[in-house]
Amino acid sequence: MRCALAVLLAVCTVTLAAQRPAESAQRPDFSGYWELRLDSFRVPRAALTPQSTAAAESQAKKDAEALSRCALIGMPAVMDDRSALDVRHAPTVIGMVAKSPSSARYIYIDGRSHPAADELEPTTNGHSIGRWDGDTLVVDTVGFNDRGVTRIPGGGHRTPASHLVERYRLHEDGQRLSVVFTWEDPSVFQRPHSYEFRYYKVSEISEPRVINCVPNAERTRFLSGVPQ
Amino acid sequence: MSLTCWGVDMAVPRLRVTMLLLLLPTVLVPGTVHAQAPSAPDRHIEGHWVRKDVGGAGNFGGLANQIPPAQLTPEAAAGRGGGPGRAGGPGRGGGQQPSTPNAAGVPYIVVERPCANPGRGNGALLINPDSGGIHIIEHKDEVILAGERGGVRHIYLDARPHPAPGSRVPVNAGHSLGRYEGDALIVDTIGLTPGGVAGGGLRTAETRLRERLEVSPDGKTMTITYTWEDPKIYQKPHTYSYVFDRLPSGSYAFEDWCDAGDPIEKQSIVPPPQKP
Amino acid sequence: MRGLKAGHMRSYRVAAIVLGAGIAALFSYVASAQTRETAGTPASRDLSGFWELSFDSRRVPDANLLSAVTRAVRAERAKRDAYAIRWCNLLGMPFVMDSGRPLDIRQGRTAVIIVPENASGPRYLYLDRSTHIGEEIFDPTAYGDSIAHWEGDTLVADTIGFHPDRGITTIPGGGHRSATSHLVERYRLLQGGQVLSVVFTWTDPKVFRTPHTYEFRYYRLPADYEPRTWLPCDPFDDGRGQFLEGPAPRAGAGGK
Amino acid sequence: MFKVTRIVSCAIAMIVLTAAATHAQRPAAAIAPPLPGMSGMWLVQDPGSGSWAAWFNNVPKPAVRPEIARDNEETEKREAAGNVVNTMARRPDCPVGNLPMMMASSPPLNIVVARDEVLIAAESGRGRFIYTDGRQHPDTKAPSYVPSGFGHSIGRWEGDTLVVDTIGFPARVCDSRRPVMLVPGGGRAKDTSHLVERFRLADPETLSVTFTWEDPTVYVKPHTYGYTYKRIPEGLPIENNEQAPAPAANQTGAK
Repeated sequence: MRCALAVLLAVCTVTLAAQRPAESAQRPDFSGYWELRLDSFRVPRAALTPQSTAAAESQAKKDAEALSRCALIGMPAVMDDRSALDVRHAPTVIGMVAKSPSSARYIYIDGRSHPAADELEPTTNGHSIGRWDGDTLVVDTVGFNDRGVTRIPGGGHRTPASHLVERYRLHEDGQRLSVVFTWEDPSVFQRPHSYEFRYYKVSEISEPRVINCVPNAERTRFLSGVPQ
Repeated sequence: MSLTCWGVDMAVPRLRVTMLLLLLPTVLVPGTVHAQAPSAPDRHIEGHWVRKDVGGAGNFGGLANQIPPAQLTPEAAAGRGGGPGRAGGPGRGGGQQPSTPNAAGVPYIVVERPCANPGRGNGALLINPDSGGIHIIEHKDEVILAGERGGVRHIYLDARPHPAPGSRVPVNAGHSLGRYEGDALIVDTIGLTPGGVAGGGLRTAETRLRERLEVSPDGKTMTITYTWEDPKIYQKPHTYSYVFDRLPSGSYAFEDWCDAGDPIEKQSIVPPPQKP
Repeated sequence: MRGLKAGHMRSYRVAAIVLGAGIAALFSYVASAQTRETAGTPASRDLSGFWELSFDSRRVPDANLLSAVTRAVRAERAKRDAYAIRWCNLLGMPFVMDSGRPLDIRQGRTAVIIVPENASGPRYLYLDRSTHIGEEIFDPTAYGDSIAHWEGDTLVADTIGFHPDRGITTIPGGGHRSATSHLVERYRLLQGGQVLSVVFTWTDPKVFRTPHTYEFRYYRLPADYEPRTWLPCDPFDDGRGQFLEGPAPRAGAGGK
Repeated sequence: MFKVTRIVSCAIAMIVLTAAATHAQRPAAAIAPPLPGMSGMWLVQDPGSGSWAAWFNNVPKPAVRPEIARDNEETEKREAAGNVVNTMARRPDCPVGNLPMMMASSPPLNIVVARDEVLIAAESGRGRFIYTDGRQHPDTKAPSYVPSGFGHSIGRWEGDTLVVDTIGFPARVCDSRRPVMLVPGGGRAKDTSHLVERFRLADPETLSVTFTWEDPTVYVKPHTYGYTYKRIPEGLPIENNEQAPAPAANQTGAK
């Protein structure tokens, strides 16, 4: 399946027209190392559906298992990494890299739409496109799968049906980045669940930049067992 | 409420004394773990220390006057507005001083931003400690100085270099490297935030501070000798010493609780009703 | 106020020191002749280093709480914790052990110091006494009074004397620190000293039905890591205050 | 093992297929501005090597030191004899990533050219960080430096060309077949190696990268080769997040 998609993409290189960068007026540049601190969180409790409440325990166990196996953690855990998030802002795309095992996240701001559902292979980060609302970047994400760490701050979890809207805005002369997350998922939330993180800009990022996570029995015992 | 707040702080030394008295029996009762032959005095700088009023000045002004005045360069003296002053470390921002006495029950607001540390971190008090206790832990790779009234200094002994000049934002504790000369710890510090120095001195991020921490032969006192070097500021190195008393083994660090959200932290005396 | 406070404290302190010094002279022989550094300490019994919690560092089961810890009690505790964060209070235990930034842990002859990278003060585990300061003497604190001893390659730290309200009191897995809390921590190096395991066990007759145990595993950072000494926490930063105290985030708010 | 085989076969298929696309495109005269132009998803082009091994060696042969040449011959013999499976266990201290391999492989590269840093990663993975903020390399000989297979890269713009300087590769990697990272053509990338890359848009859809390796312990003279990459408009990175199987009970991983 993946190979087929890759081959398809390769063939597409000769057929598709060149993509032009979107017009970029004077927009904020979100590039930088962004760090969460203990006063970075405004997370109300989510209004969960009964089925989501009932599934909380099994979902937590599934998340722990994903951790023990070094699975890519995915959204929204990548945005909740305690090591600084590396955000790089180009005219057509914003790249984000977390230290914890995860895919790089790309937010396309070149005017494209989400691919059709049958063309989109779900991922832990989903497919993200952004548009500007004044100086706020509004990012729309669909195409999630249910792998990795699915827990959502405030309650609930990511599913393939989840829809996330994020609003990115700079504060304090560009020294803080506000991201308001709003999740919608009729199987999980009774109503849209919003929370806000405020990241602090830092000048350095600690090395090594990525964690080399290796699954082993001791790790599994620790993450799934009861403390001795 | 104000009294309650004061009570917490002021009760602390009394409790420490009580604690010492309670500890006393443990060394007098035969057969306790401490009943052994006297050993050599403790020359380690690790331990709990409190600054001593060596000359018996009796107040802060007197203590400050014991510091020899810094010999500033003309440029530095002009920049600070004249001759040697008595600048201390960065303060916490005082409130406005009223021109007329407050009415009964109206507290004097003496600190607008209590407990706040919006600048470049703690540690300034540990460059020139005040009367708050300091606590030192020695490890082969790092010595840590922690202050009862806030702040921690990390003194690296692992042969790392100072950061390149200008590569780091200056911080109140600076960047410190240490090494031992016999029992004395020699500390070299740069990268301090600009500010004042005891004895009317000044400092910038380029100013170098050398400290020598040495415990007396009897193990009871520690002298820290400070030497400030900066050709742009000082005609000659500015040197002075502080002396500290060692607190007994078994002492502990007090918690300096300060709640910025409590309005009482801003105020001082509440004038009582006056007799007509 | 600071100056006044310090001045009054000093006079008391000097008196305490004079008396203390006299008493100290009586048992100065207590001081043992040990080497200055910890160079002779076996590596398996030197916890010193820069330690960081990672995304996979926490194993925290749900606590078995007493029925007295109602939803309302938990909500009240959460409110207090938010206040402590809002006003940059000293964090206290157990939050300081998971404050989001690396810890500098240094083991000396007389104590282990645990230094967080924020405005909160350090924590001490005293190695030079085997009993707690009596409750008639010790004023409860956000960190409590911690004494520690070695059992093989495990450092066992015992803490009581907690302040019931100061700082962040919520305990991972549920429950909260109170005046009757008792914490035992077991520190042990794993994987050749690259991982520090700390197993926390809380007991409290007013909070937990059964002892509540959880484990954190800290990863060692490079030896030349430099902790930040400047992380500010400014309770009078208006933007920060509005963020933390403002209306709940909602869709389309844009973080304003 | 299965996963590796699948990825390799997939890679070969892609390279062969994209070969047809290559000669239809020639560099255009117009040069896109460097910042917006280089960001995007890029697929390395192969003129038709037919296999991964042939592709990896399809660059000018480097002049290598005799011991490297001998080691290449022995490695070829071992692989011909069937030693194609890496039997080394993964450990936390194994260096992650492989720069020369990633830049030569068919999983498309995602490039984000931002003001102070350039990200380059294959598919949805996390890869290289190229610092363009003026910083220097760290002391890669310091004990605290943790080498990754991507080394440490700093970059600068020379007109429309991004010049990237990389050092700090690991001396060894956790691969029983090739314990030192290979460089296309038969070279090595290791702790003594120095790489200079020049990234340039030949036209808005074509990225040209020239690689020059220097290492007195490997090469007699600098080893230079180049690759061409084609843009994949609106390409989507594939995520490889197969849940790892539960580890065997006797595999502790603890030292």
